[in-house]
Amino acid sequence: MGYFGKVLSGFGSLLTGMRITFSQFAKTFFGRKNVTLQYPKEQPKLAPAFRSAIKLIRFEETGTHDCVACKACERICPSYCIKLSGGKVEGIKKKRVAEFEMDFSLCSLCGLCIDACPTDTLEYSKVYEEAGYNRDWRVDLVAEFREYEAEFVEKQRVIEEKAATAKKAKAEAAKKAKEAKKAKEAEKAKEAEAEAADTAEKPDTAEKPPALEAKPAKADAPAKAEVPTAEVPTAEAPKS
Amino acid sequence: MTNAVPPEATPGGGDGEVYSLNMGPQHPSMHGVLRLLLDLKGEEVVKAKPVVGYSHRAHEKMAENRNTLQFLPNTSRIDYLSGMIYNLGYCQAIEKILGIEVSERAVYIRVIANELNRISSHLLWFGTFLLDLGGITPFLYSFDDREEILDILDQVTGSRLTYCYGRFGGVTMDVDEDFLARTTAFLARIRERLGMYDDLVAKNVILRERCINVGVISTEMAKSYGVTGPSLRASGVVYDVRRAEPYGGYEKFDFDVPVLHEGDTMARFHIRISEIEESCKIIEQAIKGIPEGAILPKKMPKRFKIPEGEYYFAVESARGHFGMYIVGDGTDVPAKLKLRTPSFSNLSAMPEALAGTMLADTIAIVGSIDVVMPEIDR
Amino acid sequence: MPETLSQLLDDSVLAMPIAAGLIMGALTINVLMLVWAERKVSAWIQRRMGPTEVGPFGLLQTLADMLKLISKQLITPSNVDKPLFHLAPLLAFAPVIAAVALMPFSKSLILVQNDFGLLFVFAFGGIAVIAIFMAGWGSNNKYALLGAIRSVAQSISYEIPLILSALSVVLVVNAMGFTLASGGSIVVANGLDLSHIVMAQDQHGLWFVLVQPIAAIIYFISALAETNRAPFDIPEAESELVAGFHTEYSGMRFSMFFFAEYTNMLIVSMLAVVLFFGGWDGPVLPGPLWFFLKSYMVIFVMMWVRWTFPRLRFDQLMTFCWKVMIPLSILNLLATAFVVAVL
Amino acid sequence: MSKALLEVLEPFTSSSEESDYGATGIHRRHTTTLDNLARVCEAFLGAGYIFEMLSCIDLREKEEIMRLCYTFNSLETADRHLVHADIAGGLEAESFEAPSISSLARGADWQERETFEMYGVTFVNHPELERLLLPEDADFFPLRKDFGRIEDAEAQDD
Repeated sequence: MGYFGKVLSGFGSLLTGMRITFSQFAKTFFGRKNVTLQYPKEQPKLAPAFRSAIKLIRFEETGTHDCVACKACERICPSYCIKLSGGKVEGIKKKRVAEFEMDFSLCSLCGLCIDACPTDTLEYSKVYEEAGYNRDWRVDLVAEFREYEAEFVEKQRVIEEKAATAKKAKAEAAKKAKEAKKAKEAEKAKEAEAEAADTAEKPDTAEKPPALEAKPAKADAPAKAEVPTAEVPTAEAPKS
Repeated sequence: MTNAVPPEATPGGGDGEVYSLNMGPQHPSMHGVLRLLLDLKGEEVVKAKPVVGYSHRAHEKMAENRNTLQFLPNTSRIDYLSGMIYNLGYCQAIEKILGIEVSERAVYIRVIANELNRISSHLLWFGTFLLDLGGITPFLYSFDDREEILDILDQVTGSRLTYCYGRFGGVTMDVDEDFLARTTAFLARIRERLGMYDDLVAKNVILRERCINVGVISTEMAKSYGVTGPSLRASGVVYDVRRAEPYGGYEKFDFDVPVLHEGDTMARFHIRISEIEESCKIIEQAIKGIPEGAILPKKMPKRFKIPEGEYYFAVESARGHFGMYIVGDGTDVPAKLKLRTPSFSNLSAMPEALAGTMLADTIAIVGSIDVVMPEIDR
Repeated sequence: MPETLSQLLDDSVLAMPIAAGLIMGALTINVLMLVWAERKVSAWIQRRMGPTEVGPFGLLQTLADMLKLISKQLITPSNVDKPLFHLAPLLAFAPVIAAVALMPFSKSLILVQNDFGLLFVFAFGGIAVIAIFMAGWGSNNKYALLGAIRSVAQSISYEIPLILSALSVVLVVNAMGFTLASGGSIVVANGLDLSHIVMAQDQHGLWFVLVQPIAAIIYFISALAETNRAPFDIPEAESELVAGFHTEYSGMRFSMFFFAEYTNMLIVSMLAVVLFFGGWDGPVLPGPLWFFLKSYMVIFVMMWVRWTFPRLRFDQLMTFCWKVMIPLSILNLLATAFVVAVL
Repeated sequence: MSKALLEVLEPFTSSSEESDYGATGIHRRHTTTLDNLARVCEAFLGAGYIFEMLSCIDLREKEEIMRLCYTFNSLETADRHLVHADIAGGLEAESFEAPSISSLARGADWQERETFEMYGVTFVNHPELERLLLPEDADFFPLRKDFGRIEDAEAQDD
């Protein structure tokens, strides 16, 4: 490839380049297709996993959040942007958060607080136009839940009372069952003495009903502490 | 960083021919906040002195004041262009120290995420490199492609740049069929586009004139400076941490380590383009072989205490060998965490590589080694 | 009946102001359109949309930009060479207007009829270099100075192939002895008269791009370099020199450079149309419209080139000029002369 | 790791032990003195290793030393060697000095500058030992353990 060959092949490569840019030009100009998103007019489609500032989840069952002010998020936060306080609330056993101040201008959206949360009451919000006129961007996350708080406390109190009575009942039932069992065993022993073949069936049938009664009560109590249900009838059914 | 003209930059020998030019940190083509103090003789660079430190954020100090988990969000901010690789690399280091088992599915997801991030980083480099050479259009084409990767990663990690996707033992979120389908579609797209870039850019006579035999880094020089990554492979050394010290499941995948011997800007260009192809190959295999399973271990400790001792783990970032030297003292706060970043070593070779080049080449060479300033300053 | 517009205007005292006003107005509109077109073309090439908000299709965007630039404060950096700094934009601005006046928009629409129009256009083009150098030197800025030095070297070098390729056309026109029917009388075509070049193509129905294809390509490439357009935009290579010679300029002064740059584009493309594409020659539509359509097509190609290629390095640019362009244009000229002599 | 290299290193190192690569990422750990540092470096570079990293650990409080940590790695097969060199000096020590290896491995140039500004270790015979990342007028050593402790900052805030 001599001098002219070089010039010609160089020229050819330039023409190839121009062909490519023209094809792109044609795609936009004649094909009316461009890749721009006209932002304020069109909104971007947010991914389901989109991470923005955190917020407290409003659980459907209770109509409010489930923050128990354990401060796990405050401790894990690498930016030290969470400040919360709270604790014992009059009337109920459960601890509740009183203040949950979050400085979004510091938050790095790492999600460690969400991982750390024992009651899973934190999630990412879908706010993406995060802009403001100053740097002070401290948000009280529980603000929107305040008005529900009294209602929730009342409901929770009722639930806890019921749970307490249920527990009492369960304890009594267990006591009774124990006594019954003892009685049965005594009986069984007596019967065993009398008749060796009949013993297998009888204690089984006698033991079952109290066991059934005790089990749901036991399983329900912690479940309710985590996700307290507003409408109790379904939960009440096995107890009554 | 105050003295505008250091004593050695003043005209030498009294002939008044050498003058100093201060490029950056505010300059259209200085990547991030790099500042170059150039001694010029006409258009020829007599001496180049990089001045760094404008985005120093004390990551190493922060690591000594946070527990291991809290340092996690920092990792993807060391090099914001391949944040995923750094993030997952840090997770892998802690996992190796503590002996945490990572599920097979999480390993595959990590590989896919890593390689997608590598492609996006290389695409960004491609665009900005062309921008440095005055070609504006390829920049937008490559950003269009990169946008697709960001969208794909956004879908699963929830953010576009500073991912914080890894957790010790796995990843935060599982991938679904849609993600895999989109990734497969993207691979087809990027392969087609690479053909286009080849015609538009790599074969272009102007680019070839600008790149061939410009900024040659010899093998000896690269080794002495500890240059790693594509810049080292363009200088004829087959060294890729993924191959040399396989980590994070890379030993299961079949890929080549591209290598060229010219050591010039064009070689570095071609290495990165071939690396995009290799990454595509890895992702393809990972998508094919991704098993079902959990993405995080069921039971995890609350605190990750580093046993007393010294540890060094490296990963291959988009720019080269990223090493973490961790010293543990039995608590969950590292006594020392040194980040050995590739751009730091790569840029330290620049004064020698730039001497004797033209002013316009300076931009091309600094662009071709692909420095990311926050990674240098840390 | 005055034959050309210039003769009509010669009769009036107001001739000068009217002509100047016409040119200024036309050029301003032209620059506004060109900047808009540049932004749109680049956007479409890059799969974007370009300006859409101000006016229909964003047509008024440049007007808005211009208003902004006019209303901006004129900043004079403290250590500049004040006379040079202030004069440079004016000097860049003035010759381009003069050059446009020489263009034959149609057979009768010529503002200034001159027998040596071609030479005048090149002469006015030469003044622009001085303006750029004044701007670069006066700015007291190293980037500006580097840009100015590059610009001078580049413009002076590329003027040679530019003129040599135009000369090939002049040679063809002169030596072929075209006779033109002009206003009832027959004249022998004068290759340096712009309207004669067009008429020579017009009457024989043969555009000179077919006669002189190599000259046309050389002319186009040199014209890109003359107007500092990519891939030859080395004087203002933003990746190394920030903004080159106009780094320190802002507001209206900057927009005057901008104005000159885009008008320069128009001039070289008009000259290309005159020399190679038959000027106002074309069916159905009136002459001036054809003239502008063709000019804008040439400008479109210039934009297309700009948004496709990376930039050359300075020494490569000079090598390309002296080792490729000038030998080729001389060869072309010699070949033309040989062919013309034999015929 | 070749036996030959070990033999070369033997006279210059006071201790040399295997390390569990799987758990620590380091193949072998050596301890040397400041006087022998250059020899050790020469031995590694001569065997085709590259200088990978220089770091420093502030152990002034516990052991009255400033510990320099060098790693050398082979590019062909992963073979990472960690070399310790201690500089004596407690919390009150005015200065810490160590020989520069930047003439042997040019990559050490910047890393030594960084260690200098972060820990205040002066590298003798370094071509231009000045601040790299921090402002030139900075008179503190940020990565020393007694700099910028959170408790101090909190005390200041209060």
